[in-house]
Amino acid sequence: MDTSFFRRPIPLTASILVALAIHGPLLMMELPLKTSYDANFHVFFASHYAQHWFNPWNEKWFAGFSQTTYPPLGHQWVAMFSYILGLPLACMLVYLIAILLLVVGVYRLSRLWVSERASSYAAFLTAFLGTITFLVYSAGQLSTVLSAPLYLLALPYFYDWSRSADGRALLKGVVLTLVAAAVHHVTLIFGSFMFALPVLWLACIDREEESSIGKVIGRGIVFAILAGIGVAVVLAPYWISLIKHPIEQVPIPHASRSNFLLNIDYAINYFFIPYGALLLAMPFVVWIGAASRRLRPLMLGFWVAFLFSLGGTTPVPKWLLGRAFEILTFERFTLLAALLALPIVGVLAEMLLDRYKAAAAVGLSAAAVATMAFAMGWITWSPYRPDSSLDVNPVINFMDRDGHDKYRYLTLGFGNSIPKISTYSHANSVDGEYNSARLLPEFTHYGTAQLTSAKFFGTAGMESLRAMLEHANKYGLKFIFVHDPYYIPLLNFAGWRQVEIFDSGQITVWAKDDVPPAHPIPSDAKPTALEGILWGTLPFGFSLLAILLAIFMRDRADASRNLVEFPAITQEPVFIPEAR
Amino acid sequence: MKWTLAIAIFAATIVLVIISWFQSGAIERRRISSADTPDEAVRLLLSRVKSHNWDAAYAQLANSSYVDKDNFIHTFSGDDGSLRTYASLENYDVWPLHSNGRLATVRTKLHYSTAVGPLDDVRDIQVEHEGDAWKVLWSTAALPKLAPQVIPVNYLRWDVINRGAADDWGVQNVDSPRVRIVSMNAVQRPDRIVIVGEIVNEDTVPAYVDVNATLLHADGSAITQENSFDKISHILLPKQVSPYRVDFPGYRLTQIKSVRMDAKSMLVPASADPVIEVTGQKLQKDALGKMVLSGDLVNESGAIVNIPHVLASYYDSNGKVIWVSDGYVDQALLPQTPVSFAVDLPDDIASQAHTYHVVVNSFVNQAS
Amino acid sequence: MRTVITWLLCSLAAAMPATAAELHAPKDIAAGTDFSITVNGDSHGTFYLIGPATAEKRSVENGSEISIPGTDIEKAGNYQAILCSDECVSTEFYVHAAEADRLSLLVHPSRVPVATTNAISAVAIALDRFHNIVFSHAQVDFSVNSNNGSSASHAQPTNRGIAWIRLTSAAKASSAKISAAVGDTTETRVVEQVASEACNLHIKSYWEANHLVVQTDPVRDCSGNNVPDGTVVSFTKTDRSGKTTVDAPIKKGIAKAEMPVVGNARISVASGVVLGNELNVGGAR
Amino acid sequence: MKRSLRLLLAVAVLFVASGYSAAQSSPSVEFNAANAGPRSVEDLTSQTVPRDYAFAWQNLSQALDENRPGLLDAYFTGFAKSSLEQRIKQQAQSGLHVRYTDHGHKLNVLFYSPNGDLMQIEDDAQLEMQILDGGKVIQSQPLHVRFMVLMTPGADRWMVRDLESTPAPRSGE
Repeated sequence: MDTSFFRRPIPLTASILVALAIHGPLLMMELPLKTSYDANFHVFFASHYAQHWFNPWNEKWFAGFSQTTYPPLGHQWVAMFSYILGLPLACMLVYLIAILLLVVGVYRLSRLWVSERASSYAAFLTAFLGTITFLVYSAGQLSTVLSAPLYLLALPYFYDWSRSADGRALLKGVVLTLVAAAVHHVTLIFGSFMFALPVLWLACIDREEESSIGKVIGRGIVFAILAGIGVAVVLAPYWISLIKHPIEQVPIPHASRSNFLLNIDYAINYFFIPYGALLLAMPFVVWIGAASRRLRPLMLGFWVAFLFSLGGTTPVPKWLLGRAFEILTFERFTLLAALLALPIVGVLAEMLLDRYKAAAAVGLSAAAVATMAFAMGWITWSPYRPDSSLDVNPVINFMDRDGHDKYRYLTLGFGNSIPKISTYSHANSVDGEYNSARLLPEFTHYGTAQLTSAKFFGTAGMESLRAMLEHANKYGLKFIFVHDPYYIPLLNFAGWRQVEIFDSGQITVWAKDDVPPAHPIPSDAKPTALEGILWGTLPFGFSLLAILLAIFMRDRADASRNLVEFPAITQEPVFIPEAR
Repeated sequence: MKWTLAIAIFAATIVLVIISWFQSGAIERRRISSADTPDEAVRLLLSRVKSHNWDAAYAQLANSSYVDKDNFIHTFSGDDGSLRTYASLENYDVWPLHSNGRLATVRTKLHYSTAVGPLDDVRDIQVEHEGDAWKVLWSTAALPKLAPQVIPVNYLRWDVINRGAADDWGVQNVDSPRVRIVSMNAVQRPDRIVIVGEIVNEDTVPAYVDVNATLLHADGSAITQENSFDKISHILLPKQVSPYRVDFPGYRLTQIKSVRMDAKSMLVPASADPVIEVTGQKLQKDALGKMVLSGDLVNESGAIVNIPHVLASYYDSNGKVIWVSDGYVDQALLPQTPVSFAVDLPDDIASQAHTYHVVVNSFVNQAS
Repeated sequence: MRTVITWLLCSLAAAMPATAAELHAPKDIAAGTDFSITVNGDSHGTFYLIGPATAEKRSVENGSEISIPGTDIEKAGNYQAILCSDECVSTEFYVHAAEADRLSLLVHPSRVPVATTNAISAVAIALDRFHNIVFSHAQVDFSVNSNNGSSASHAQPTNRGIAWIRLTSAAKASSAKISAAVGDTTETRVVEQVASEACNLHIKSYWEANHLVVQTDPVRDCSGNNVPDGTVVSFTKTDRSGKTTVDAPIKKGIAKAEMPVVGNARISVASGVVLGNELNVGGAR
Repeated sequence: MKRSLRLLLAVAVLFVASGYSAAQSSPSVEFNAANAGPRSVEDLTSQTVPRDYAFAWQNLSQALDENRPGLLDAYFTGFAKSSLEQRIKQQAQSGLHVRYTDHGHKLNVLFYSPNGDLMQIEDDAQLEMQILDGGKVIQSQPLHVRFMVLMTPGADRWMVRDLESTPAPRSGE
């Protein structure tokens, strides 16, 4: 046995501690709330669950929208932790849990394909992934980051069930899949093609001697059917709302759908930063993946995810997704591609360490640290960084005094500060930061996102804003907070008057005197009481069930005993009992 | 196998990237950048203007030595806080008018996105063949320069002391100004019902006004409600008259029984300035053959009016209001400096219009 | 049979409470007055008082009266008094408003054109010191004092707590103080009587440099009151160059506009819906 | 497991039931403006006043039953609102609540101010009132009450400014 330091696997606990050491302090500083686009959005959703656990109808945005349009589990856990920690720290805790689970998930996924040592390298490198830094601290995507590891944890059970008909694996796999779906359904949908199909392929390769490929695939289908039924039930209110209101709004431009070759800033933001040094490893990922029969499905899964992560740089996503291409954003696929590449990167690391020892260790460490450092730096250097310096407390205070909350409000030029205001103010807005839930025609008829950023969407944005202002009386939209003087002429001609100034003119408040108080806007999107109960119980209940299963139903044996040891790129036959 | 698959994946990725490169119009952009034809030269200039690449755009002028660069930039980006300073070129249409091989004229329609809505500007551009490529011969009017002067300010202003938020019913208060809708006419247009008319402030104090219109069924129930939005002068001085217009897209007069009008008025602080004279008003056809009401705006006050907004009401021979149209002017009004305007009106309305009345709204940036 | 009847009577007697309480309240009580509810029988238990602004619950000990402080019945209306021990007994009483002590006076409009018939209305609502409307008849004395010295008064009885009058505005622009008094209380409101529409709007013109200056005579209404400064006067000039319009506000009693003239021009003037004279002017100088 | 299921079912039933009880319908209101004066009631006003008065009673019933003074904000103002808020506050302190079953209101306009900013209405109301201490009914009785109501126009609705019950109908009124 080789006892060299460079030939030993890194203990999983050490990798977890490294991830904790890196991301713990950053999250304790509540960095995502200050630097990311979406973290405050997740806090806002969670704040609603914290106050109305069983009522997903949220009046604070779009004159009322249903939170059943977005899987709730991540937000519900934030809401649950918030009772002890408060909302901001609770959200950070869930981010941290997601990152730590990713380390474990990558390790467990890698163990399906590669050796324990390579898997340990893959798990160790997870914490340094540029895409995690990008998604957590820049994009603020809680759901993708939390859903992905849950899904990764489900995959080995899917493998075990498909390969050897292990009933306990079926139960745990399906429950984990449902929990992953309850956090983020989109990750599940794409994960099923990019992750599950390669794993099923692997299960066919690794099937037990007495089992046929048909049986393996059959068991895979059984798993898929059970998971499908489960997802349909657990997220039933989501499907009901989707059937009632399919997404038919005019597409909203998003930079992740662009051709990155035509805009260097987009290329840096969505390609170089998320992948970082992983780009150097990609030729080897393809080469090593192509060379091994067992790794081939994983490599192909990576390739598809990689093509998706390029957005409009290749036509593949558009061909495969059709109209859905215009609804999705593609930065999340960098995470899926990176996770699929990591097991093979682990093999590459193993090979380099075997050959170059200390030099390889230094090189790999430097590459990992540089990847994360650049991704962190990009938070500051990026031309698209959100402006978090705006103090929105005056807005919150204004709306919560003197009965101003009888009316709805709108912010203009506030960037992504809307959720911060909505979380802490009682008042309701006609705007919001969640495109999929918008049903008001003033939004859906125009290709624009938030009204607060209307000018960045050109004529479509300004026309949408005009349409909303034209119907101010209908929505009780009396107060408008302006942080960008660009919008002042329109307010002036539309009959609004400046009534207050905050922060030496940083924010001005405009009011329209003849606007009546706001009424609830009737909507058929309002979930029923039963849907509210299902929404409040099933996703969270399944997550508790998953935790109970993890504690009380331990895996039968160490998974590594059933696995084929890697490397196998030599094409030499591997003589272990269950491999063919 | 290992080489074949790896190479196939690399090759497929590259092919896919190339396909997307073609699809995203990169080749077209490359062709335009050569400026081989007059309209390509204009397109190239406008694409550079659109991306605010002013140096490159200026370098493309055949007569750059005669054109002041700041003046050229201000043509597109505006100055004096005018509407152009709140506008960005979003798109453009270009079509050649005529060419003799050395000189050509190209007509452009520039689509701006502005703070008050879309704005179109039609402009004929001269292009000259120079070397292998075409270059733009730019003509800019000299910007008016104001003579230094002192203009006394003795304008009138009304301030209002509002009641607090507390409900002190029955305690003395100042009533809302009396306003009256003096005329109303429902007009069927191909895609909508349009309610036009005029409103007057009958009081002795300024009024904030807004006109709401509700379409009613035969049983008196409401079908829908809209308001005048920016098709009205919201602040009316005592005895001032403003046209108003309320649009109901997608409705037909046959669907409705009647219209309920509701004029809201509030007491607000206001100023009697600026006074804007509207001179040389004429109904005529513009360069594209559309009927427009044109004229000049003259700011008679001492302060710059950043964004003027022209509202025009048209009357038939019986004095009934038959149409209201409006338009924003993209130049600021400097004191005593005429700026032309044109607001369009449908041809069928123009044939019935006997006379017209123009009102000018204004935005004065307090910060400027 | 006798045994059975005796047994039944004994059972009934045993089932009945020793003393079934009864509540008696005065039927008519003035708001804010202390009073007592008489209890016949056992008054031990929980006492509830439910009224328009009251929902009180307290324990009461044995006694023949339950005292209610005036602060519990400041709002006029029907009250329920309930006493519960083993069972609940209740009584109702009505609290009427105390004496009229204050007024809500609604006077509209706050600005009125001069010489307009029945243009001003004053509505007085008689209230007691607890803001209850006093429905019993009361006399409200309305009076009007103008700052030009004239005054008038009129007494009007309330009907269901409300008294109202209508007034015609004076012919001269001035402030009018409208007062209403009930008992020792007086409320006053001020109405501005302002000039009416412009009357006999007249313009004249003269040349200044190359511009024609058009100006009105002092603008007055038909009663001779000056139309307030800031009132818009619209000048319209039509000549060969087209039509020119200026909306000029009155400053120091007159409105003025400068216009370039090409050839012969016709100039008209209007203020609101009132039209003035027309001028025909010769060519430019 | 069975117990949890039962618990879940009980929670579900409670929620559904609470959803239904929250959705109380507004009472029927008859409106007579024939005696109004000195100003005659406009058509639109004669539609909005009974509608808003019905909503006011709907909110009032719910506010008194659930001890939620916030429900009064929408249709009550002035003296009426402050009195009712005080009552609800005392109800909550005493653990009382009052449940009204509303059988309808007959409104008769007695006064409509010349300026249209005040309307005095007599309301002949048929109600059933239950006074509850915690869950225990301490008083239950049908009521035929006459209210004298002052309503004033708000930004987009008529608000109840004063609501006083009067003693038995008086002759000549």
